[in-house]
Amino acid sequence: MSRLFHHSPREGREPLIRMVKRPQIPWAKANLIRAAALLGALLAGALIILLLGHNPLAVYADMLEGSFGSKVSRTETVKIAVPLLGASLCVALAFKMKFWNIGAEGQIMMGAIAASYFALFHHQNMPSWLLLTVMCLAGIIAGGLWGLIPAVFNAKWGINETLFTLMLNYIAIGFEKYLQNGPWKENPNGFPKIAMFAAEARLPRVFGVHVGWIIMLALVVIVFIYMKRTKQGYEISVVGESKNTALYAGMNVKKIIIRTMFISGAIAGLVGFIQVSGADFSLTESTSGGVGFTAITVAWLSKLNPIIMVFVSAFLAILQKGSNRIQTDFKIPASAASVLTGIILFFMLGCEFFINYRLIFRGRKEKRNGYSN
Amino acid sequence: MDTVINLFCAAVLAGTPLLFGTLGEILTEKSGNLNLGVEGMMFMGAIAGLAGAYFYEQIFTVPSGIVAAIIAVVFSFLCGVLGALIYSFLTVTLRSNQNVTGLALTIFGTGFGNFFGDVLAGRAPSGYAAVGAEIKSVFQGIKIPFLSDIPYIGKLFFSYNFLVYVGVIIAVLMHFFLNKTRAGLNLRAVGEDPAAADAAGINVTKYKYLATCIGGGICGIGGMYVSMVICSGVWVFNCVGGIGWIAVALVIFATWSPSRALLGSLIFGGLSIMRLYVPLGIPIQIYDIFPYLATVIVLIATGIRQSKEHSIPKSTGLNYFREDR
Amino acid sequence: AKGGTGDQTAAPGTKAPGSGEETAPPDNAGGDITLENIKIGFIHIGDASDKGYTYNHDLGTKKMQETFGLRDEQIINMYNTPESSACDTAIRELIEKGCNIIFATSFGFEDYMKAAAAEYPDIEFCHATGYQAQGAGLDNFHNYFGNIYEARYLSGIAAGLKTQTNKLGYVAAMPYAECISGFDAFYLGALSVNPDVTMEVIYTNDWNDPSAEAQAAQALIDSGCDVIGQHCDSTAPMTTAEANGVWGVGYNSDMIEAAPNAVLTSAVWDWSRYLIFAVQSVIDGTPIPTDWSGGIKDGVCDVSALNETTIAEGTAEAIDAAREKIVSGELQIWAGPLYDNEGNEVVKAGEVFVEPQSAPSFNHILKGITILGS
Amino acid sequence: MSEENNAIRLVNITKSFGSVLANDSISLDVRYGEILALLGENGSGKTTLMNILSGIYYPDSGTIYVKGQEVKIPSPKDAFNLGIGMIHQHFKLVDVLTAAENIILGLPGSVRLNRKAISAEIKKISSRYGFDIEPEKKIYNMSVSEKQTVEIVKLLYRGADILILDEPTAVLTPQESDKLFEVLKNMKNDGKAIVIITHKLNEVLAVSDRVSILRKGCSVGTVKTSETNRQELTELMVGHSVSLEIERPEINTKHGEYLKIVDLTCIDSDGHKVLDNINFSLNGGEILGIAGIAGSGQRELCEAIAGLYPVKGGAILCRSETPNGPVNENIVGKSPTEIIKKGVAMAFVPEDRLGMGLVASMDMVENMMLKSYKQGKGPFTERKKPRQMAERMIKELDIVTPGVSTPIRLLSGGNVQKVLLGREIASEPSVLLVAYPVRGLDINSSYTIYNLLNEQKKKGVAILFIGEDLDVLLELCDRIMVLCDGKVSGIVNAKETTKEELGLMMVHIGDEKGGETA
Ligand SMILES: Nc1ncnc2c1ncn2[C@@H]1O[C@H](COP(=O)(O)OP(=O)(O)OP(=O)(O)O)[C@@H](O)[C@H]1O
Ligand SMILES: Nc1ncnc2c1ncn2[C@@H]1O[C@H](COP(=O)(O)OP(=O)(O)OP(=O)(O)O)[C@@H](O)[C@H]1O
Ligand SMILES: [Mg+2]
Ligand SMILES: [Mg+2]
Repeated sequence: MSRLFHHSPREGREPLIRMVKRPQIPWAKANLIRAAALLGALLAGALIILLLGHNPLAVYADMLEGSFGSKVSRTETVKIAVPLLGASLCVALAFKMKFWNIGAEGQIMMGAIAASYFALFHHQNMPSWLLLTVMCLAGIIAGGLWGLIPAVFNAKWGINETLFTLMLNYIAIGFEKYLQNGPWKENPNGFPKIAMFAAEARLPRVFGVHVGWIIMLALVVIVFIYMKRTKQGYEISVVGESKNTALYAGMNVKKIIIRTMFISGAIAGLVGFIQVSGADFSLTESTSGGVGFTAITVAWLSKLNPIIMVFVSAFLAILQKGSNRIQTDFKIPASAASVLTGIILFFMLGCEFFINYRLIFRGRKEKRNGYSN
Repeated sequence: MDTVINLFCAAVLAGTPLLFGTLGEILTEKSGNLNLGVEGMMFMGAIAGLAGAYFYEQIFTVPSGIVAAIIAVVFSFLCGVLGALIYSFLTVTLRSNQNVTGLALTIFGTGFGNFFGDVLAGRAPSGYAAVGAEIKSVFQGIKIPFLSDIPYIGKLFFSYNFLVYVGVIIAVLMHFFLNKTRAGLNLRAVGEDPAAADAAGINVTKYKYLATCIGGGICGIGGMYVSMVICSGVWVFNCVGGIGWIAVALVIFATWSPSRALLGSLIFGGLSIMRLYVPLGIPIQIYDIFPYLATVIVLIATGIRQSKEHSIPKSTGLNYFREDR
Repeated sequence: AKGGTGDQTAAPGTKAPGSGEETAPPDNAGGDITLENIKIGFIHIGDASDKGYTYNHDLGTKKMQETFGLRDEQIINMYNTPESSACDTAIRELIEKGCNIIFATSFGFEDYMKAAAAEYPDIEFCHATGYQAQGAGLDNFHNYFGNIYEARYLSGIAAGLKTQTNKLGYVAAMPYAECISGFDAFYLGALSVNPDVTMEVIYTNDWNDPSAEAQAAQALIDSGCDVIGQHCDSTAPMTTAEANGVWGVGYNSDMIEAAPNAVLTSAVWDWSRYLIFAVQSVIDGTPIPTDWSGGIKDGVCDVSALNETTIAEGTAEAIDAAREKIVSGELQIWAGPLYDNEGNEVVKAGEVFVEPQSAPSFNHILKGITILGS
Repeated sequence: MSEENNAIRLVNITKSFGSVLANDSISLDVRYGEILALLGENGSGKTTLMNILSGIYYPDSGTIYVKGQEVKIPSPKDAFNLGIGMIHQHFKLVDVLTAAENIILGLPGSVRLNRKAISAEIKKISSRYGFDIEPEKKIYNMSVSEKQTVEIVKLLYRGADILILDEPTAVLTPQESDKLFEVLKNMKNDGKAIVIITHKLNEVLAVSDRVSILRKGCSVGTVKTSETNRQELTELMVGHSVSLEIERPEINTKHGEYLKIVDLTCIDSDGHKVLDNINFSLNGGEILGIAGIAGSGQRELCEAIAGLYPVKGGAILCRSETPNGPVNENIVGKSPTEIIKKGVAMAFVPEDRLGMGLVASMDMVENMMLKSYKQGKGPFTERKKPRQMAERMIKELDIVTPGVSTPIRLLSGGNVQKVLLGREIASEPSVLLVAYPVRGLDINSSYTIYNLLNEQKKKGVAILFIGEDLDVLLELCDRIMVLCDGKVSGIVNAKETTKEELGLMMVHIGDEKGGETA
């Protein structure tokens, strides 16, 4: 029960409000609560929009229109969701193992750098399909290796992985900046920028969006099966729950940590490859663009379930695209849009409470076996 | 010699906003709350401190620097508390996931700071929301007669703005609080094992709220350092720009100890400005990686010897519900 | 990462367009675009909150809108567009909304603009800071920029007259031609009034990182500089100068309000000149030059009002004299002999380096300038 | 006794967790100057009821009177204010703090901690009741009994006069338990009211004045200890009559030696010899009991045999089946997987069920897979067989659970133990290592476990049984090996020895019966 609502510690009194755990509530009802929370968030957001001097309905309609209204905007929404989804898969694998990989940002960057190397310097030597394959593999391996470093140190010497992976983000981005300003600069006398990729190094499109979206959806299924149905996925869950139990079951815990982080990093590396060859056609310091952090939100909101991640990352992409649109149409600054995003997230987070707990007010006697709430 | 002294002074100045963020987050994590929203709370503090001083100056035609400083400290603290309060309500009372709530707070706080900064700047004819000279000067280096004039020593120890000393004092007080007082002991127990603390009669919720909110307030002051000292009382878009994240990292680096936070922020601050004082003849982008690289190296070198007491409070990241099991 | 405001680059070009060729061949694209129905799109990397590059461009837009009396819905700004395929999306959305002319203000947008220009020949695409229009062979794709180095030369005069240590400092964002030509000009301006002056430069590697800018300024001051110039977005270099009791020269917009006791003047832009010109061209049906650059003469850039409380005596007169000579063409900034800081003669005596296109390409670090911090 | 003497009176206390009705209208009273034993099967609601008293849970309905006054106890602090203190089944101590710090936790007092004064006061209190306590010692450096002492002193320091102890002896050695009972009696004589929960009937009979019995969340009555016996208590608890004999099937000698330990030595991370030159052998079809005070090397011995603890010296010879018949193979240095691959059929039931043997958040099916998931070709796990196995086990072992897909964290201790043991037995081992398999289990569940072990014995499995209850060891095992500080102080025939002899060997390295006996 919450001590927040509790009065007078001297004379014990029944708390004004106390909370008890609910039995599992039906799926539909849980989603009803979530929908109510979304409504609450929109109402709170409406207040802010009113303060900004706009019509909330018009603004919300515009957000939807901006993310769905036309083919162009739909395409862009998908393009935002793709790397987010990929990065979420990356962190979910590690989180399942209770390995706090907040380094997806850097792993994406390293994958992007490796893929770019072939795109920039070997595009003449290979046919497109081969070049793309090589880039893809390079991205996967580089991302994987970047994820491997903290894993090895963690597995062998117990080095804190949170700090390690965070620092590796900065190092990867610093390395990219170095390449961009130095050896890989397109024009030695010009702006520090890396050249656009040749046509062979660009991913083809399907329905107006680069094939990355298909790769990601396939990966969702693969990761889902990997986590739920394979021996390695099972090992990850056990190691995450208890390293002692894993040892007891004869698992090689160190190997599992290292292997899983390689896979996690490899997924990020794949995202890096897709970003440079599918979306941006070049490498910049903002190639990973913060998705490594947003992915943490996606992964947790999805309870580490890859299928749910598809919807959550789509939701966040819509939010981002929509808020971009209202900046254009209503001159609402980006900062106000992130305040709005923050509030929506707060509501979505808070509502889980009402799915798991029930409040009892003082004096209200409870029904026995209070199932029928 | 001058270079060394200048380097040290610059390191102190660069380390101070990190120190505030780190201290605030240490206090927060000691209660078992992992608040990743440091960056957001710093933004909130940055705008609140500036806005407080700015409006004070607008209302009173003859502003006093001291009063403005107090207002900036109080406002930034309160606004940091506000951010932490949102976080606490969600995680402590509503038991939402701590990681995501912190990230959401970062998004919210960054937007909050930049939005109100924009509003403030929009009011000024030149587009710059700036406080006057009187107020600016209290946020600049102090001059203590005699002490500040001692060769070397004066510059090394008695030349900083008052917030540097406030930061050091907070660190010392927090060290004392955590290690030498009953309330500090209770707080540590809450962070280590809330069930045990609860069974011992400690009001877990109260401690979590208080530590998280005061921690958030300290982060807020750190944000105000950015807007009032680094940017000298002029609102600069995105001014906090990543400092909060480094602070979260430094908490681990400092192994949850306020006194090592002093050292950690000084070292990190020093490494981040070393390029400006000590030429090594390497590409600047590589030089800029140094602080992060050094952090990793120190982590590896010391991490191997990390003991039970110098590690994360055990319940950090987990929410407590008494009837859970 | 914080995207830069992306003022940018150069590649050696071939022709020398100089500033706007305003000859007007007869129009060929039907005159059905009028002030009543024209729609103008903008793609920005940030938004006006940056109080720097985008903010100034926005001011230019507003001025242009007032000049023509356009309605709000005729101007569509896509803010916070990353320099990625999101730019492509933004262009398409603007086209969907019926824009007749699209301006993109950051360097990284150029490739997407060029591609879109090829796809939509009826729409005008104007890109600031780029260099590819000349070789693109597209009638509807244009580059534009300004000779900001002329303004920096003038601001350098204020610095040269003010310095007492004869050592200037300069906080620059990135090591490439736009920044380098800027501080070169700043230094040459100072040198023109103070033959003993030297200068130190620190790069921050970011367009807007107030902490790094303040630290860089502090390091310069620590090393003895007493006037700080800047080519980066925030006011931190100016306020740091003020806090240390030295002086500074701002950039982008007039920074006097931010640091009234330090700022001497600022090198500022007026983008409305080009915007008005380009929009007028669309309405008139006249072609927009492939590569347009304006200087002080055209009012595209200049120094802001001098800060009477801080400038040295005679500054106004010296600047006015120099401005007159620049406008008349008598004073060429890149007139030889110029030596770089390794002693090479980079522009021979009697010769003048002429920028081949709108985006600056002069990237020799001149004698007397030291780069710190690597 | 008069009403005034009532320390606590509970009337119609009801508490449910979701759909589980843990306490169903329970009434109970506790008096000053007595020890009340609370008895009941696993999951009958004892802990829940006591947690309500100590402010951890809030009842759905019912009334609590303390010293005759109706009270509400919304938090542990309120319980302290009423003089109620509870020692929980899982100690509520903060690991990284010292004993003294834990004891004064949450108490009012000077802002500044005066550690010296506090330590002195703690020393004073503990000497009054004859405790041995080091106030400056960290909890994580303490043995269980030391921790328990800290818990008791913590309550006394707070001036509790109503003490609740939830299964305090589950993890104590007989000697430690006896010492605890001495203390409890002292406190009783001091006029304190004491409630003790335990599953060990001999303790109930030895120490309590009255016994209250719960069954499936309801109270089934209170009896005077002096007027009852084991059989009656068990029947009240279970609801029907049960036999309290542990059978001991005759040893079948045809199986021969399955496991031989030669000069086994292990060293812990501090360089201390936790196992010192251990020698013994284990035959098929027998149960070898291991006795010893806690921390004498029992855990390390099991883990070393199971390949989980690094071995410093000596050999572990294990019979493994090869195409050419059985051979003795040294398994030192092999990983658990390799040991299994060698054909050594060994099963290990560790003492820390949820920390080592099982995964708390996983369901039964997934826990069944833990040891066998690697079987079968291909990258995918096989779930059909484990599911069938889980379903069969629920039926055969009477496991109480909503279903095979309920996380086992939600099962009661006895049921968790059955899952673990059942899984290990299902692997058809030739050697079975079990450590404290009935710790925390009620009588009924304990007997189920003994029966399971005996069945294995009859099948010819060699069983190593680590236990704490000497009576059980004497009744169940064929031979008993006593460990003392990492050394073997003797191996005796269970039929020919006594509790006293074992007790002596547990604290002395015996020289009269050293080495191997058959
Ligand atoms: N959190 C829970 N939610 C729902 N049911 C639970 C929960 N915890 C336990 N149960 C149910 O309670 C019953 C008995 O569990 P109980 O808590 O009494 O175990 P226990 O014997 O106290 O464990 P231990 O001996 O290890 O302390 C089981 O049938 C289980 O299904
Ligand atoms: N925190 C809880 N959440 C959900 N259910 C619980 C909780 N605590 C107890 N229960 C349920 O209450 C019932 C009684 O549990 P309790 O722990 O009181 O049993 P017990 O008598 O102490 O058993 P044991 O002898 O095994 O310790 C069990 O069925 C259990 O499932
Ligand atoms: Mg119990
Ligand atoms: Mg139990």
